[in-house]
Amino acid sequence: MKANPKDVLTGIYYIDGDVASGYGALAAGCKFVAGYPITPSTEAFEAVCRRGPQVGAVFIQMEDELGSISAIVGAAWSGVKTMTITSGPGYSLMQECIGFGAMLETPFVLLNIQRGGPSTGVPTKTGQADIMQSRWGSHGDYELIALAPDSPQEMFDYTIKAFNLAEKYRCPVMIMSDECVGHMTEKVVIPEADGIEVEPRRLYTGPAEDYLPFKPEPDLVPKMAKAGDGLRLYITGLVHDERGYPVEDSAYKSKYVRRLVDKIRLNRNNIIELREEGTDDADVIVVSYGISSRVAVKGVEIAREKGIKVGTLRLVTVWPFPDDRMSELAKKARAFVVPEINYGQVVYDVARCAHGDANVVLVPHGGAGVHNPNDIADAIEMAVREEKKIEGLVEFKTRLQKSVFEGGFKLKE
Amino acid sequence: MNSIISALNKGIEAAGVDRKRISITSDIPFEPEAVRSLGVDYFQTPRGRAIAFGTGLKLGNPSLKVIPVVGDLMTLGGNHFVHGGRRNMELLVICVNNFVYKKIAGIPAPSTQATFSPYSTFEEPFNFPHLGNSCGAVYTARWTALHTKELAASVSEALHKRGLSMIEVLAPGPNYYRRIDVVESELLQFYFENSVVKNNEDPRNAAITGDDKIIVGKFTDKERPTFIDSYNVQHTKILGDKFTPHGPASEKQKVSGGKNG
Amino acid sequence: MEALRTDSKQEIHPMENLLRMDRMPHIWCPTCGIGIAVTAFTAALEKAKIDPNTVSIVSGIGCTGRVAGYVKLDSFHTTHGRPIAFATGIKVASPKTKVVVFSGDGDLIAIGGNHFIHAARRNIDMLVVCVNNFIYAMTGGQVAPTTPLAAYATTSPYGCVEPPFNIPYLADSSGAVYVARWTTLHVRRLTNSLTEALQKKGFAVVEAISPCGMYYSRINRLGDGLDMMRFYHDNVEIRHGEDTKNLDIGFQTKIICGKFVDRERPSYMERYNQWLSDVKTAGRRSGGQRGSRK
Amino acid sequence: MKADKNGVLSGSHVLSGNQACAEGALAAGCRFLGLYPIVPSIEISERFLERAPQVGATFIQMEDEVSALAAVLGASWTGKKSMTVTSGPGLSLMMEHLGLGVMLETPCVIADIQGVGPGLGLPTHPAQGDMMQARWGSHGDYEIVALAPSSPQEMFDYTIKAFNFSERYRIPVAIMSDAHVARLKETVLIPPADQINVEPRRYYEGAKDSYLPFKRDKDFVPRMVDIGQGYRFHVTGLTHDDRGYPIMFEECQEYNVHPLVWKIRQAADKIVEVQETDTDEADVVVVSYGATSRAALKAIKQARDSGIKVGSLKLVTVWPFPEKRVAELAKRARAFVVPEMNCGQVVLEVERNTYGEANVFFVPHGDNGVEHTEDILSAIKQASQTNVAKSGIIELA
Repeated sequence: MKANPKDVLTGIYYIDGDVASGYGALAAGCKFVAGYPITPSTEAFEAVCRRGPQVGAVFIQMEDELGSISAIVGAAWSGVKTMTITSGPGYSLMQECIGFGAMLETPFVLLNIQRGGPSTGVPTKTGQADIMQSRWGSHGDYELIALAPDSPQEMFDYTIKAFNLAEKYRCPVMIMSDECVGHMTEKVVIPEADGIEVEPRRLYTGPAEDYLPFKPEPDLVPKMAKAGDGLRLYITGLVHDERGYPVEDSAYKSKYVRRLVDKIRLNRNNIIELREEGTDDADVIVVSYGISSRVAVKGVEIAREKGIKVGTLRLVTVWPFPDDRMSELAKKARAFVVPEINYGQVVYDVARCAHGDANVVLVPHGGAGVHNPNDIADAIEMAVREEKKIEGLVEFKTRLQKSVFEGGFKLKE
Repeated sequence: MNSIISALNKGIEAAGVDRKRISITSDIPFEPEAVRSLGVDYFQTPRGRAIAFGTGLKLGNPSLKVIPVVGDLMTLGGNHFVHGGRRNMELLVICVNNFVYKKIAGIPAPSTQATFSPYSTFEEPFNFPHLGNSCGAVYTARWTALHTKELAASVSEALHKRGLSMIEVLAPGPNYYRRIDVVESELLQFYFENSVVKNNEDPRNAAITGDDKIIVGKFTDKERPTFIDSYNVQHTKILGDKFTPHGPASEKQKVSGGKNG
Repeated sequence: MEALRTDSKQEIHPMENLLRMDRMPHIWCPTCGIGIAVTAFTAALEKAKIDPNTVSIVSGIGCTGRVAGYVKLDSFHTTHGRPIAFATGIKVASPKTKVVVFSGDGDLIAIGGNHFIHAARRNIDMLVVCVNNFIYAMTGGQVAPTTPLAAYATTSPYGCVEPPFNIPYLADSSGAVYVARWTTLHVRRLTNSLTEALQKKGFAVVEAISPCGMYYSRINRLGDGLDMMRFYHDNVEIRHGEDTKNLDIGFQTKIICGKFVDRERPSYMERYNQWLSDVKTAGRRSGGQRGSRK
Repeated sequence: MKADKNGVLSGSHVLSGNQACAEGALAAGCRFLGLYPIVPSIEISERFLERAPQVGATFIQMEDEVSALAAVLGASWTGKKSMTVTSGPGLSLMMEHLGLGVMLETPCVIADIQGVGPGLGLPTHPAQGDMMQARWGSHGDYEIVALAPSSPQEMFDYTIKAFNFSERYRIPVAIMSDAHVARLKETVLIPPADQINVEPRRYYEGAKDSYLPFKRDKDFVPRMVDIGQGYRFHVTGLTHDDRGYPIMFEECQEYNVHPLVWKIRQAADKIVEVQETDTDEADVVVVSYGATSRAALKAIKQARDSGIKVGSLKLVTVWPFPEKRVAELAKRARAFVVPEMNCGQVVLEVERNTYGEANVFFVPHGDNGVEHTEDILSAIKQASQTNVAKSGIIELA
């Protein structure tokens, strides 16, 4: 299906990532946004507030993040495409309802502009330390999809993609951006509406009395319905059967929760999007996502000048994780270098999939800034020189760490 | 719980609202049979989120009538309730007050009555009608499970109110979550002996203190613009033709919107 | 700024013993009234003759949320909306501590609304100072549950569509024992109210109105700080004991200030201790009944 | 330091896991419980409330889980050892304050009695679906300690352990139990108070005016003081320096957050605890924790009887994960079998630490709930017969 021309602000703009994401949501046909102000994500919500009323999208600023996420799950069941916008602490508050949304197989998009953490941390500066939280943050077993755009243009494009994935797989989709991308102002090209593909909701169209809200189609995803159509929906966050009725049967519970997980795991090859460059004959592969991948480009450049064969792998979808591709590459390359703005999160999954075939070097960064590309280049050099297999993560000691902990560094007042 | 469902049934019938258009959001599990008998859509939300969930439903599709049924005495959801009242979100909130958490008897809940707690409870309960009234609800009432007729009448009346209506129902909780602390018949007997109907009483006098009789009745019935009304009016005023009003526009909106736009 | 700092070293600030001078200059903008509220609070602390060592101050997130960082008491800067919950923990675990929650309207009334009404209901013995700036200022001027109807904010670019909370009414109906409202023009009265509230047993709420000069006044073209002060001077009416339901604030309308509620209710700790002594004398009266449960 | 006699109910008792947890908390010196009731963790609160007046402990039932943990953090700064109890959905609501606890380096204990998730799930049925959440559920970087008891006795012992870890390293510690262990009634031996070791709070002892709330000792752990002592300190959830004052630079972020992670990572060897049987010459090692280890032990016994060399590695601390030990065993054993009551969480950690040296078999939540001994047995058999090295986790249907 094509986007509605009314929703799409076709043209060339010079806007920041947050705003681009807001426009992307409206272009994708989002008709309800609930939010709560939190730095650094407010610009996205503000963009929706300004433009939403002109395209028939309603917004509400709820009393807290718990309310925002509950409201959008509700709105999704009233039949509209919906999104909420938040950052670190708000994201933590939303965890309960993210699991609830996954349980109800509710399509919605959550834009998380990551900042330095934990707790209040550094609200105005960047971080990538919520990436594991997006996979494991709610209780119980579930799987969802997380995208990591790295530029305002991608914020626009991948917000639309997020809506499409959400509708296709009936699951929450996270856009795990960060403050750098969110506040980065660049050229964004918004195409004509007929150049934007949007996934319509997979609505049930058969007779009302036959409808089973949780009866899976062959791809394990059930058809959705909306409130007010006389289907007498019974929807609960308890473990339920195909009718939606709660069951206490433990045999059923493992089957049911299993499908929630499997509908993503078994469709993973259709979901995963990677950007690879020069990985086939590389000695070292730099695995990165989000803003780190843009910094890594420079690091790779420096290393290549030294004659090292470096390949890059960018995770556009961080979750589900490309296990198979990673294991495949581990057999070919000598090492992975993983720069991320945290003290090791996605690197654990890289190490897991490497199965000891390649060394794994983490280039950590605590947040509130991005890597020094020289650190990444040095880490690549270190990795390529290392002949023997190393068990465990190799943590590269960055210039920042050296200056803070060894250089007699004094904190500024 | 059964009395609430039958009152809802009668109330919806009397109100003449299309059942297709009604959604119940609740953090109390309803029996599937009960929902079928009501012929409505039903959503069980996480504890305390029924009102926020309902807000989303209502804004996503303004033609719906949303009835959040809140158990757990609004402890977790208190904030959504007061803000819903302030916005005057068009919801009919049924607050099921069963005095103690039946689910988890023995632990003091906000409206726990001294009589029903294992230790004498030391927390004073909320006066829900007063709280509702003070944050802007357009309709507040309180009934017990014994006042089925009045409750049904209140439901039907409140379904036609534009704005947040709140009906507190003193009733035993759902069966399968009840623990042995209270025998249902004793509780009903207690309601019978200790309640007195005082319609239009100032809700601030309606606190359940444990010393006086429980005052039941309809306390508030007023008019205020709803969230969707103000949303439409304000945006039409500023944006004019660029703005398409949200939801089925009432006559009143058209008039006030047109005047300014 | 440099000049200011040198001065503060040479001269002793009158409130030096209660402020963290090593944290100056503070982050608040010119025209902001939070500093006035802090001064009034420190003055009240002295007037009430409370040993500062026994006072804990808890703030949430936001501009007013930074108060804890500038007041030289045991001070906690917690998460958004939860200072009352955090303070409840302190008060219940250490009843001899005097607990003050100093935070903004978005923090206390929006996200923390539930803790606000429940703490008032329980009548936890604490003083809550709510600086109402009509907006979320720290995040750049979003609409708040206190923003007057039709006022502009970044997330209400076409005017606020939600009526604001009447904080004193909410506090009153949830059970607060002391409720007062002043603007930052009324320094002396604010100080007196805070002094009274500090000595009060139970949940006391003092609202200090101080619209944000950067994001509220400017966006709504209401002039600078001095203009706001003039506005208070001309439009504030003091009515002690006014029924709290009449205290709504509209856009640039009359503001009613005063002390509205001053009553007695047993506080949480009093009820708790009563319960404790009941239990100790009566024993576990429902023990048998509870034991029979699976 | 020895336990306070007042809180220790010495003797032999028949207690449920939940009750044992409450007793453990009181024995460890816990004197504040912030709670919000949720099935199936209620008996902990009930037991605590019953005993509180005798022991001199206080409690408060808050309006939600968000505030329950906030109150616990507040109470901890008054000098009282504090805890909260919850289950899945409540743990999700606590995630924000878990981060605050880490940032303020506030000792506290969170007991999570896991039910089936996500969403409302099946509260009364046991599961182990929150294991990864305990480690990764809050935003930002942090490390915590999580223990997984498998019996009421362990609920008692590990609760004490949890308090000790939380005081020693100034972190929130999670007790990751489940509905099965919580309800199980068994004999619990509570030793006399003088046989219970209790870690005292690491108080600052220097001069009053030179106290810095986040000045770290050599082991990266700062010293604490109580409120009301005249220190007039400031703490904040923002990135801060030694004084606790917010400073928002890259350097300070590194200075502040890196030690939060490192104080646990570099002490991991001291914290990590596993119970091993016959692992040294085993072909197959069963890695289990919590309630699953009960079923695993049965399966191991049956497998041994049929002649398979199988050992057991039971995790006492799930976080930090015993990385080194698993890597060592991977070199010797042919395969690991990991039964869990979820769709694969801790098994990912096992896979990571084998470095391709051993196969990893995963036994997901069986249809029979906790009792999936047969599934584990067939996994062990399959594992002992598979000679080829497989890539990735082999999941048993």
